[in-house]
Amino acid sequence: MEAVLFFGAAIGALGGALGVVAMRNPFYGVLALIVHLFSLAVLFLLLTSAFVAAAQVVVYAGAVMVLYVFVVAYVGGDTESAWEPIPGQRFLAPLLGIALFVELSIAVLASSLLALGTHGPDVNPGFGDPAAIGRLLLERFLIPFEASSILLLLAAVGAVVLAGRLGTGGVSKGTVRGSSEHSSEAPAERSEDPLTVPSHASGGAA
Amino acid sequence: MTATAWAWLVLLFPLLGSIVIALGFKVLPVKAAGAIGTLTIGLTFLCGVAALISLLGESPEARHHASSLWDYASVAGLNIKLGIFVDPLSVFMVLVVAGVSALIHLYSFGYMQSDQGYHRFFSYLNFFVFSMLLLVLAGNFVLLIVGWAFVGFVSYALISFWYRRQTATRAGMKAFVVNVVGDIGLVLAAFLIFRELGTFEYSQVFAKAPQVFHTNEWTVTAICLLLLAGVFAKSAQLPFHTWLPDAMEGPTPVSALIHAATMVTAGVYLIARTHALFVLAPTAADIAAFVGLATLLVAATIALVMTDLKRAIAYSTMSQIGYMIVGVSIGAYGAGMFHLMTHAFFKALLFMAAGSIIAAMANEQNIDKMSGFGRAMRFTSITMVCGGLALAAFPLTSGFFSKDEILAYAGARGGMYLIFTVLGYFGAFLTAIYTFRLIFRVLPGKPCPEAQELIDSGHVAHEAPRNPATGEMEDTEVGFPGAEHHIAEQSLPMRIAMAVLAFGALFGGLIQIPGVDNIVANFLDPVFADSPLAAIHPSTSWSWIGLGIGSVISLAGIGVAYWLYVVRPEVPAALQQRFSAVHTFLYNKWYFDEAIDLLIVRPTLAIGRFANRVFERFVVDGLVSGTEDIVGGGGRLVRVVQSGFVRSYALLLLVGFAGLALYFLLSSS
Amino acid sequence: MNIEWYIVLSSLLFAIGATGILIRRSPVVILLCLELMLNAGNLALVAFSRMVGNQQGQIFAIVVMVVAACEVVVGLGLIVAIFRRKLPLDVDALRELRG
Amino acid sequence: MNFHAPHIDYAGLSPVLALTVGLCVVLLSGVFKPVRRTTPSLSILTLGVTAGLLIWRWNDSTELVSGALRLDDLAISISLIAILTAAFTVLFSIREPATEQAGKGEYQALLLGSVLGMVLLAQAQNLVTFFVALETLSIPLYILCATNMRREKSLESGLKYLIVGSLGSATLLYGMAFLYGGTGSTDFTGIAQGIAQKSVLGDPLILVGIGMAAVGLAFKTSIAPFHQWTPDVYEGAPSPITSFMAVATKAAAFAVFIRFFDVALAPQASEWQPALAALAAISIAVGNVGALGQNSLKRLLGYSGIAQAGYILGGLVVANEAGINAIVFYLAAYAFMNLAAFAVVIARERETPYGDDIAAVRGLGAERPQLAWPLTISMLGLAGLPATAGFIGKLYLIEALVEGDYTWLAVFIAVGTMISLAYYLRVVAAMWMRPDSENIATPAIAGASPEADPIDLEAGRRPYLVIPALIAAAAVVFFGVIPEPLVKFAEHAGSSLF
Amino acid sequence: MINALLWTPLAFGLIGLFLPKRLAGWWATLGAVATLGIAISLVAGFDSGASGLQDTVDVNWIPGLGVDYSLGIDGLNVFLILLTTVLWTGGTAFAAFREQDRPHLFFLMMLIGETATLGSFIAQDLLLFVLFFDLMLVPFYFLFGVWGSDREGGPSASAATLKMIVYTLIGSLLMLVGAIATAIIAAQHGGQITFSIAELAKHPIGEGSQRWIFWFFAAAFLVKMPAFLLHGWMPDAYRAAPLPALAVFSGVLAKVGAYGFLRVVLPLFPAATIEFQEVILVIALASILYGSVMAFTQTNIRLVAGYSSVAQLGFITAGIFALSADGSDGAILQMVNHGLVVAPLFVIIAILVERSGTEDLREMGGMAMRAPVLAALFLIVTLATLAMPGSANFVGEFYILNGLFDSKIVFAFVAISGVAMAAYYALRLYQRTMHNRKPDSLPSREISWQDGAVLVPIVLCILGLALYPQLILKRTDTSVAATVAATEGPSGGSPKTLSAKRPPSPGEQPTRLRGAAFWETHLTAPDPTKASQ
Repeated sequence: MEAVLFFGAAIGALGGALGVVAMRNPFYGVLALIVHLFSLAVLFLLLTSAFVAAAQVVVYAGAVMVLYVFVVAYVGGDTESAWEPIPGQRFLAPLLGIALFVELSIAVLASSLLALGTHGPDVNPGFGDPAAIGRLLLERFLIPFEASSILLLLAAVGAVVLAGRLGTGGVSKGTVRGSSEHSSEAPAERSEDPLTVPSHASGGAA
Repeated sequence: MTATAWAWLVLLFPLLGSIVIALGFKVLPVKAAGAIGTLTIGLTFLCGVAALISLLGESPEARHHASSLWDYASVAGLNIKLGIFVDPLSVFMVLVVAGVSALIHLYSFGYMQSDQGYHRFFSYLNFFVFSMLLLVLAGNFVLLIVGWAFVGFVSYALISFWYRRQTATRAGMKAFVVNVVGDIGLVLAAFLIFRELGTFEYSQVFAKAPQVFHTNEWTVTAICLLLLAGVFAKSAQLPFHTWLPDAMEGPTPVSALIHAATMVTAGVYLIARTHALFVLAPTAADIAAFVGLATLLVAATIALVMTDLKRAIAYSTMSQIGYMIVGVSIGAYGAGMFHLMTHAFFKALLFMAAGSIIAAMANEQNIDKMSGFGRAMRFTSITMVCGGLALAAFPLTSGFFSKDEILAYAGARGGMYLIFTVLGYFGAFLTAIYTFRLIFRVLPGKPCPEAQELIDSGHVAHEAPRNPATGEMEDTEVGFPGAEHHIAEQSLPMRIAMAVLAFGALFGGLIQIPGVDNIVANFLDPVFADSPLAAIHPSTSWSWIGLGIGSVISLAGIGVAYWLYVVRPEVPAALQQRFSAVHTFLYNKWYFDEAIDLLIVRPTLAIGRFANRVFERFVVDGLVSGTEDIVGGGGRLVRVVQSGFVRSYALLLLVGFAGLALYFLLSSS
Repeated sequence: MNIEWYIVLSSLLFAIGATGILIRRSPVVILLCLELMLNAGNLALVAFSRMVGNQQGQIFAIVVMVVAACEVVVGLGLIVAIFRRKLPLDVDALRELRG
Repeated sequence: MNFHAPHIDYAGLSPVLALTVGLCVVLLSGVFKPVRRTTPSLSILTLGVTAGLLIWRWNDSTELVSGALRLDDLAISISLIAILTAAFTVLFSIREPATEQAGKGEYQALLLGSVLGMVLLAQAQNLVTFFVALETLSIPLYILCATNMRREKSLESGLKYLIVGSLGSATLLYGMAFLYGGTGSTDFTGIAQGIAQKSVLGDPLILVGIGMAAVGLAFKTSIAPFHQWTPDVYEGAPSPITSFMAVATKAAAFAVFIRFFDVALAPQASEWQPALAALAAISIAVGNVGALGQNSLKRLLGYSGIAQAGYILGGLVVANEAGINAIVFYLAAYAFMNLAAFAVVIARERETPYGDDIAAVRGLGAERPQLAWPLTISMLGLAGLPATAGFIGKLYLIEALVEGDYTWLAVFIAVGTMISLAYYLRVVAAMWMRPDSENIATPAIAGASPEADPIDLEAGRRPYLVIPALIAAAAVVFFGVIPEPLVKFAEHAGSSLF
Repeated sequence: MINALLWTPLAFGLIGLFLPKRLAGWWATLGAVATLGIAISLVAGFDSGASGLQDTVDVNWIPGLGVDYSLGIDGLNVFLILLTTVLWTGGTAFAAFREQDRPHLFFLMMLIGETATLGSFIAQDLLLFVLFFDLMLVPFYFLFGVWGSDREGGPSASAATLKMIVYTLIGSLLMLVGAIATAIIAAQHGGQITFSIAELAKHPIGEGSQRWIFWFFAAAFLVKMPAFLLHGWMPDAYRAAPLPALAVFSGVLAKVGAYGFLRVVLPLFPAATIEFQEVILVIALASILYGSVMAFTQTNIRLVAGYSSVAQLGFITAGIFALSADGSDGAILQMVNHGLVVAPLFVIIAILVERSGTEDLREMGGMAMRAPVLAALFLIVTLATLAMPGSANFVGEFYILNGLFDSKIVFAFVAISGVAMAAYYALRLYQRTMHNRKPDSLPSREISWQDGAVLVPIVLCILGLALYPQLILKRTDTSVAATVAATEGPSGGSPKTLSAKRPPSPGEQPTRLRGAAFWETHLTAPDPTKASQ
């Protein structure tokens, strides 16, 4: 059963990944990635980490992908030409990919860690469930947690700076149009805030 | 006052004179400068006499003194003092040098009167006397080298005294470089001496040498040969002689003083001075003797055909020095030195006369253009004849006694040394011929225009000044000969000087008549007492026989000359036609210059050019530019890789990562 | 299933993502490929966390998600800015800076 | 279920908190239309306070918040360098067109955010913190690079930096995953213990993990061959940001580099030392030859930065206390030298039409000595000539290398320095000497195009540019003649790890 | 006192910045004179008997790195200090008499240069030495680059100068590595790192490390001189340089290299020194011959002087690596002499160039006509250059060659040929400029009293030394003996077979330091008694 699930999910993940790389049209690329993410979520579940799987679905497949779709829709997902300007790139890239894969797999397979050959130790129920993760976050990993919240804040600011204002054609015009853009763009950031806003607050408090 | 004290004064006066004249070149009036120069040298001579007297006051064995002012450079085992060595030999030289110099200064006082560089001339001339005396009085080899090089330098400075004459400067350079080569010989000799004996002091060296060296051991031979390099260079012996004829570019008094009377005989003095070493290295001594002999003959043959008055005399100087070298090398020290003295007299005299004539010819030196000066310039011609007789060893003149004594000694030494006697007499024969060739070409006959003018209007020729060698036009500013020409007839100082010398040339020999009085030899004896060769003495009878042969030969020579140049003047031309090959060979001075030019000068310059054009550009700069290119190439490569394609950056990054990972995989256990 | 399966899978995904970055020219897709690589990392983290039996890996994974989200936001913001600036959405076209 | 709140040492955490608060304040200050220059002064204030708090914590090393951070002298010294740079950057940013476009508040906030990332990174003691801090450092920079949106180059640099940077962090992340897997811990200390076990020592998993981590860090410190973003981004980004990246990023990244390799991975030193040494050598070579033909001063400084990173990495290679001292010292010196240089570059960029082309400084010696001297000093310093802090720094590094038996690398540094003279002195020559016949001033690049930033003919006299330049230059000379204070400073940092 | 010596020039230079333009030069000259005064008083107070350091200063500078600020004077450097100050006074004055653009900068650089040079002479800490050694370049980089002259068809001043700097720093940086390596290796068996030369000399490091460190130092010094094959930077730089700066540059800076051998290499790396003696000697000879040959083929008046210095420095190096006391004594004497000679030479060249407007020998001539004084001064300098016997230069070369003669006779024979060539090129330089026919275009003016004021004192120094070289030799010998003693023992080589058979003759007077060394042992192995003095 587990095996079936694993292989199914694995195939899904790989297919999605390949789709991302292969699809000429970014729009399909995004869709392929969503597939990939969902299958990853399944794998996480198989690895008894429920919360991560959930976050994966909510954050990625939910928020981030929506953002992608918006942008692709905005900039227009025209398919890119097959023309390759950099000599040797198209030839070297796959080779390099394979090389990386081989090296990493060797690193794993040649490793003397016995644990790799197991499904890992039996763990008490509740391993990786929200409660456990939450506690860890607030006890041991408070700093990264807060830091990431600030990071999100900065990213949001950055998005505003980059997409929200318009440099071209003088500052004044920019600001005018900028404000309008701001409103249109705002939901995009806010849309992922469910997760970040509380942490943000706590970040301010800490 | 002791002899050494006088000796120091001997050194002091000329130096003082030179400095005073040099510094006062702006304020001193011309005559004053000349006077100062002459007087200082006169004083020097007197001091020399004083030294002689105080030396004669002592027992012959005690007649040598060393004295030093201060440590010149004495550390690390080298012990070099500023010290002099006074003994009969050096005093003898002092007297000769100072005496002749005094007279020549007197001569120059008139001769150079109108030259723009008058102060410079006298300052140099005094400095020369100082240097020569330093050479003579030096108490150790280093100081000897110093004096040796100083005279070399002054001779350079005076040869190129008319420094705007290309010919003069070139000649000066030649003289200087050749002399430096000689100096190097001396320096190396000094090193070797120091290495073997651990000192530079004469007294110690000569004392130690016999204990340390075995006869003919290679070291001592090497030392002597190195010394000889210096000797030959300075005394214009083969093959280092080529500078001397060119040196005639200098003003005539210079030729008289430096290139006839004093400096060029320094080599003779050096051999005599270091006879202690030469005794230990007979091979070297013989080499010296044979070189002297060769020079003697070669120079004489060349002198036969020279048409340049001064150059001809210069070659005769070479050959006379050949006699001296032979003398001091084979052991006839006294005789050699004696000939040195007499030669100083008559050769200086000849040059003065020549100078006077040349002045009358407005610096023209070619004897083909001269004739009839006998009537035009009585005094000059008389003195010239005196000098000529002495040079030709006319019986009872000074040269007669001195030359024959050397040959007699060679005979007395016997064995292979008879060669010297035989060839020596042959040389004497040639000498007589070329000497009187000059006299008969210049004095008798129908006066040439200049002479005629002199007779008519008592006026010296004044055509536009030009370089006699090349004929290029000149002005009479500083750096070229002065405007007027001074001849003995019209200048008292010159006359006095020449008169004195003429006397010396004629009767100087009488102080050393074999069996009658041996003044010079006896005086010098203590110096050479330690040499076994000094013991040999030609018996009086043999000496007289030698004198007889000598007088015959010289008379014969003069006769031949008379027949050739007075009775049958066309014959020489005919001979020239007949033996044109020989003539050109001699006329080109045996092609020595060309040979040296080919063997030494050209190769060196070629190397220089190669270094400049090829080596410097390709190797030295190549080192630089090569590295530059490599680095620059690397830079270009980096910039090409920096293509601006972000994906290629990513590629490189991952390649780097792959490489790193590979390394770690390999190094993993 | 043994953990190494998961790791190998993740390294395969990592490689694919890397290759994608190398061959795709649309910035959007490149961002997607970056997502792939980060997710490969996540998978490895979670797998290892299962293997060693502590949940630090999972925490790490969550933080990575946040980080990934931030990169996406910024990246997309840049893309929009470039688009607004009327520049081609093609990373190869952006090569004023070079040498 | 019960929840034990972790013990939080607020004193130790105070710098971070101050920075965070300041960040938010500055951000808000941008929103209300503030009176002129409020925002910069607020940022300066924030940085000042943070610096003060850091100096207050000087000399004590404490684990903060259950080992996520470790505040010790290494962290403090590096943070101070970063903050100093940030302060200079704030000054440089006054009247910087980019700030106008980004909005003062946002711009400064992002800057402070990046600084926060650095301060955290310098203290990071745990993989997660490490990763987050690194991103907190980077992401604002991605944005800041692009903030001069009128100029295409700025956007391009932003995108390039983002793409390659994310690639780098992805690699780093994957390496961390392996290390975590191999040792079962995310704490540096835990990792160290894990690696130290016989069973794991030299395990391919660990080693490849180390390799990937090295790639990520080498990328941040722009070590060849992971350097290629550097010149482009340096040139494209707004100059103040460039100066900030050139100094602060490098410092912070090296701080964590040290901590990670000399603490967490110390047991594996024998494996990674040669690799890092090779990297150092490569980037010395690449950086120095790459800088040779450059006409853009920022680009030139970028390449020189690559080379300098190579030198500094040498101090890490030997993995001993002397090495760390050397690094800290060199970083400090490097900060001063670069800041002096950038101040001048920025001034000229604003007052001449040549932008950052070397033509912009031609004849500076006669025209603006007050700018020429700082640039000269900094160039001589970077070239490692005596009587500058740069010389002492090199001396320090070489001493460390020889002590650590990496003499060949020391020689390599010497050789690299020689090459570097060629381009550093080229700048000096442009300032003081007659223009070379070879390259006459290149025509104004930014002159006419619509992208042109406004020209401010007074920039060469603006105190906020001239004074920092003079201060930095003075510091370079001062620490070149009396290095002892800086040496002490560095020794503290080193001793805090061993 | 010694601190004053070191920092006076710099202080004057900095103050000079705040004076009006026309005063700058005079102020700088004043500074140089002040320094000269200090130097003279130092020399006067110098105790020639003592072999150790005198007037030492020793302060911890960077305890963290074991670097000390330690200065000191001994026989090796005392006269080099004097030389430096003398020449700088001359050079600065000469420049002050002329119009300089940006005078403040110019004279500041001149004085910084003096401080740096003095520093490298009196530094007794290896690292301090290296520091000053490198620092010397900086001011001269500016002097040559900013006030230098571009050559059409050749590299511009800045390019030529850049070449020089890069070239000369190659060695210096390697030397830095070498210095540090020395200290650390020495510290490995004996704790505390120190760069004090005296300390390091006490127990030299292992031979293996000596080998490569030796070459690092040698590279620095040989490039600086410059020696054969490493002189690539010299022609361009010399042609570009402004003459007042060039005078001091080639008068003093070149000597620092040679001095470095004596101060650093011999004491610290004795084994390597002995091992590579021949190699260095070969380089030295090559420099002598090549320099001379180049010198008499050059037509550019500066390069004649430049290449002649190459040859001269070759002599000095040869003297040092004769590894005998007299060789090194001569070397030091020769350093001073050559400095005293080449600086006025360049001043005269400057004067000639000013008059003729050309640097090409072929276009000059007859300039002595209206300038007897100039000609006389030039002649004296020329004669000193060609080491006329009776000049101190001769004594120097005499000592050098004698030392060489005793240790490596073959080398001596080759080296001495350089003397002959020197005679030619020096005299050629003099003749081609002062003698021969004068082109009508060429003015011949007597030197101005100002230039006379610069030249005459230096020429007087030359003459004075010519009369009494012992002045220097006496004061240097003890230190030199101590230094050379470091390379004793193994360096002795085979005992002189040639005079070994000689019995020590009883009549030896004991005045000579080497005592009986002449008779039974090789001269390069001075008996230990010397070292102890």
